[in-house]
Amino acid sequence: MSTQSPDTQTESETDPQAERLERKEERADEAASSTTETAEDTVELKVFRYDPEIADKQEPRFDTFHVPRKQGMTVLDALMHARDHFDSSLTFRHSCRQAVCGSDALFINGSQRLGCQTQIQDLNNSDTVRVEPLPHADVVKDLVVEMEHFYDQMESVEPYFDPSEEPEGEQLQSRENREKIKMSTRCIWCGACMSSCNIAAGDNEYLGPAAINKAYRFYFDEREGEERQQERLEIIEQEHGVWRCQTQFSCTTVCPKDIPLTEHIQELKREAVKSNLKFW
Amino acid sequence: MSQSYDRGLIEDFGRWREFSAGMWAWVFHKFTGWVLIAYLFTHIAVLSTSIEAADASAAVIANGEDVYTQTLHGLESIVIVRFLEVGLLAVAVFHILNGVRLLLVDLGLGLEQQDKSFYASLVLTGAIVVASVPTFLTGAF
Amino acid sequence: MAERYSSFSRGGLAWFLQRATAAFLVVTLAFHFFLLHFYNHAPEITFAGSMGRMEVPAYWLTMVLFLGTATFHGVNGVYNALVNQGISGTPKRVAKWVLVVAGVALFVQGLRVSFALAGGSLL
Amino acid sequence: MYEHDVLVVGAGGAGLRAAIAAHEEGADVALVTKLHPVRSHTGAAEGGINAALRNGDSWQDHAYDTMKGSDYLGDAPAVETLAQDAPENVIQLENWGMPFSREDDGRVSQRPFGGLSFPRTTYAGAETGHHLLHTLYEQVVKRGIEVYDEWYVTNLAVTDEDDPNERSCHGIVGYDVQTGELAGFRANDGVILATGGMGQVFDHTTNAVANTGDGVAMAYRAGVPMEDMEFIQFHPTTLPSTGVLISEGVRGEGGILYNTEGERFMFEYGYATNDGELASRDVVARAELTEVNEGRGFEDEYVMLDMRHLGEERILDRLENILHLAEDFEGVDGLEEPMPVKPGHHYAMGGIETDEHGQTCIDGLYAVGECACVSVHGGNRLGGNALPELIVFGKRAGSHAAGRDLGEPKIETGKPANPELEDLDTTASLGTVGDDEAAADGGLAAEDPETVVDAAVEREDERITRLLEKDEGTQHAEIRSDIQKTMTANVNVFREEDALEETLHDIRDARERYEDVYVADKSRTFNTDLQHTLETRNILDIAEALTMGALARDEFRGAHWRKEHQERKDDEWLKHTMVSWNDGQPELWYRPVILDGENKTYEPKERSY
Ligand SMILES: Cc1cc2nc3c(=O)[nH]c(=O)nc-3n(C[C@H](O)[C@H](O)[C@H](O)COP(=O)(O)OP(=O)(O)OC[C@H]3O[C@@H](n4cnc5c(N)ncnc54)[C@H](O)[C@@H]3O)c2cc1C
Ligand code: HEM
Ligand code: SF4
Ligand code: F3S
Ligand code: FES
Repeated sequence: MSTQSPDTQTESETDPQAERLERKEERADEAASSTTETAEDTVELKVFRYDPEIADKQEPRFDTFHVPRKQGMTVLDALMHARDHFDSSLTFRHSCRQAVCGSDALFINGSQRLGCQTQIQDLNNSDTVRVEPLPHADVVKDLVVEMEHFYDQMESVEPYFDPSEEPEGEQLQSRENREKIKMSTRCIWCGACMSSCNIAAGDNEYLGPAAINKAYRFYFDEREGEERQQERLEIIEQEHGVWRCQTQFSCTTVCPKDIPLTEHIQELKREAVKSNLKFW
Repeated sequence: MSQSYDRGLIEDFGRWREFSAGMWAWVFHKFTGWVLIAYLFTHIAVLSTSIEAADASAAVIANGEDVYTQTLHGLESIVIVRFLEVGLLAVAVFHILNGVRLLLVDLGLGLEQQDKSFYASLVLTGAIVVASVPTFLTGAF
Repeated sequence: MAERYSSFSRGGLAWFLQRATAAFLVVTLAFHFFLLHFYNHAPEITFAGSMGRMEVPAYWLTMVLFLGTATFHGVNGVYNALVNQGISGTPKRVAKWVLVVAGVALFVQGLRVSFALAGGSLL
Repeated sequence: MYEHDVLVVGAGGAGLRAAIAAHEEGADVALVTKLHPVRSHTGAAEGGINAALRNGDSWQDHAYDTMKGSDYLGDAPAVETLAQDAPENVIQLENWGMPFSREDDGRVSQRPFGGLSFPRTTYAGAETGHHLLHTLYEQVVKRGIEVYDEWYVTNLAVTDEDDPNERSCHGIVGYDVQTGELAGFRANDGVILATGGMGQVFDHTTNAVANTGDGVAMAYRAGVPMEDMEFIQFHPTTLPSTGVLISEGVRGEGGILYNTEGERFMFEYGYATNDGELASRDVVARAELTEVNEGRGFEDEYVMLDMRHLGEERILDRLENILHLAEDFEGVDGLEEPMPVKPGHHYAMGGIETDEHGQTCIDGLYAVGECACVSVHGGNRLGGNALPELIVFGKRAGSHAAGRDLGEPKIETGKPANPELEDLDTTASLGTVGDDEAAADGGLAAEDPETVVDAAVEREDERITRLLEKDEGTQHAEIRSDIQKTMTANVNVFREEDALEETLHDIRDARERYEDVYVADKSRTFNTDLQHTLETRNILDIAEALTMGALARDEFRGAHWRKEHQERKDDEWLKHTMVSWNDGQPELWYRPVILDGENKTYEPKERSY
């Protein structure tokens, strides 16, 4: 497919780079002109809008944007397109675009997902995409929800390595032990799990799957020592701890990092029962 | 200060179409549990007629003319009660099957198949109930 | 070690007993249903028939245990459900005592029924 | 006004480490960050952290490899500090619970990485950065260090003496994104900038949307020189649609690259002698782009990376996360299809000029992490050398700001009295368009710190009010997108004189349009429109300095390639490109590289792997 025809070289010193970009642009134009007629080539994006300060947004509503469809387009791409081309006040959190920062957990076509990790073509209904802020959280504006409560729950489980004795030099950890906690360390604090859990929605003090998972990560880290482990168990067992979980599995289903949250919670329940039965 | 908008109850109950298997299992288990405990209370209430019946004479008892037997038979002859009993069976069977599923989940077994085992409980409940309809309804009409 | 022991949070104990009773109930409830709906048909139950069964001590004991566990399981289940819905403070305390009283009443009444059915034979 | 001893701007790996160090020194420290800490882009790092931990390895070897990798544009004192301090800092992370991958004997694992003479890259699965970031944040939580998250720092509060070397920094101006409140933050002992990369200068990057180079631009406008801005690392295998990085591991395991003709071009066209796909990043990136430019690219944009022949088992075992990335971000199944890839911006070697304590020429102003240039990476960063930089220099800056004595720095900062100046040969006008920059009239020089901070808040308040009150004009998104396009077209892997020159005109044009910018969203609540508009201003300043450096440096060194000058010119160019902002006018000058280490001198050698 050598398109290196010499007659394109007429303009003064056109370099291949510029030529390539020109070709690309032509292609894009072509694509664009062909899309204007066929409605199939746009995605209908229905987005929840709300702003406490702007008069006509105080009553929440849905806005519809028609975003040109592209191969590999994610929901986040579509949102960014809508913001940059149609309405710059469209507000949502995002940053990494690669499912590591946990900013853009959203309610997409009825389930909690990361906007950046969700290919539009993979959705059940890929012609109409409904995007809402995470359920069970207060909406600050548009798709932005209040995350403070989630952070508070995360931080309430003492989520930091805190060994019984200060280590000197490199500590050893067995491969098995690292393997044991591996999945639990993958959490990106996106809050999808918490939003999906009915129990967390009903009981504001419930630690929630992500925080319990965090507790799991430290509880099972053999480097911390047994004394600390006992203290951690008390956090886990508290009134609004593991016992609140009703094994609904929604958290596990939505977790974008595939962390087996329910399994971790259940394991901790058993640990708690076991450690207490010992003294019977 | 920023204000925030709380979408309230709509979030809790308006989303049922989007519930996942585990959520339905939870809802059903809850419902069946409550029905069962409510039934237990009525059940004992009905059976309490036996206390009075115990005072009846041996002949009355032998003839089935005591309050206990009369009450039970009276109830059993009402068609609706028969249907309610089928309902009770459904409720009990589902609660048992899903209860077993939950016990397994608590033991860390079959977590990967949790949605399948829920559907299995539903299907099995249906099958058992259908199979027992003849037994439950004999003589009802 | 007393401290440890007392640190057994009620939530955990309740949770555990709910499972333990459930495991027991699987057997008894299935047995109960089978016996009184499939083996003996419900419409054919009579006081005499019930008495005949209840006079067997093992059956009587099973039924009383069945009643006890079911009552505990049911009442505790309701209580847990309320707690999970987030009730706390006074409503929680009220719910707890109402349920305890109801549970005890149910069990006592059930016991009386069982004695009535067992005839004097067990006493 | 908020007040703390030490203020750290940015809570990625560098910022968090600095905050912990300052806290351990006893300072009252606070982090101010536009993203919640765990959202920082450090979390995206995959590969690992270099540190000479084992017998058979030594910090000297690490320093040597780094110097060589930098193409002799790293400063030896910085490079040696990095290599010396890295082991202890990595063990510190381990002691804080970081879940490193482990050997059979329970010690942390290390693996080989490009350009290293010893397998010294410590890693935690393919998510090293994620674990580093979270471990550090956990320690911040443990210490109860105050975090102002979702506070966007718009500017620094610096006095305005004529000579930047005499200025001092007393704080920052923060904008609470959630509420729209603008507030002054006073720092008694120091402000540490740790704002990360500047990938948004390009339209195709592995960097986050938040990586807009704010810290660099703020420091620059306050008078700190930007150093070696033209050195940008382009990664050869990024996904075309999003720029998500496909790790070098795929090629390491035997993945191959081919063009539309089905040719394994790395071999067919002899881009790299024998290494084929395994040649160094810049070589592969240039090869791919040559293929595309010569018409052998798919959709005139990308080439294909194929790993299907490795077999499902091996792929699942070692490259599982690549499958997820290709699937999630490109909609391609790596087991069934080849994956489209193209070069993308990855890392900025240059940044805010600092010494090895992280200090800039402005008193009380520090910079660490990717926004800083100490410089350890020189012309080209080795894989796995950025993360140790974060923790080593983060710690040093944090404790120095909090008052610890680290001795005399060996690296000089600030424009000396008689620098070697460059008169850039361009027809484009540079610098500010209007008079939005208050000239350094010395008015604040003698004032007390509070007044300096208040004055800065007032200035920012005016700027923001102006943007919000304007009802029509240009939207920032257009300007940003134009800059990104021109930068990617002209200042990327291939750099030609005319195109660079043209870019300066494009930037000028964009600057003019920015004069007319307005913010359509009038709300004070979570106004990202406003925030992004402010960021775009930073992108403009950075793009300009970057292009100026690229135009000035007429040689081929490290990641910087010039069509007309395809050789490294050691006689002329063993020096850093510096750009200073003189009251709105960028000025180019040079500072010689320091090749003398503690007890050896690094003699420039051919960089061939
Ligand atoms: C995909 C990828 C893979 C990589 N892999 C590796 C690797 O394997 N090994 C390696 O050594 N390096 C790697 N790197 C490089 C390395 O990860 C980065 O250089 C490093 O993480 C940057 O850290 P930082 O702390 O300087 O900045 P960041 O982590 O980007 O943090 C910046 C912080 O500054 C804040 N901030 C920015 N602007 C403002 C403002 N105006 N006001 C307030 N706060 C602000 C942000 O909120 C954020 O908290 C990789 C980079 C990428 C992109
Ligand atoms: C056949 C055996 C039974 C099994 C295996 C079983 C199992 C369970 C289990 C595991 C739970 C706990 C659910 C949870 O907390 O997540 C539960 C709850 C409950 N059960 Fe049962 N159960 C059985 C019989 C009964 C009976 C006979 C009754 C009625 C008396 C009953 C009433 C309840 C109630 C009221 C709840 C609480 C429901 C809620 O959460 O709201 N169960 N059951
Ligand atoms: S556990 Fe999963 S869903 Fe929950 S916050 Fe962490 S990554 Fe998100
Ligand atoms: S959804 Fe909620 S109930 Fe438990 S299994 Fe997950 S935390
Ligand atoms: S943008 Fe970071 S997780 Fe989606």
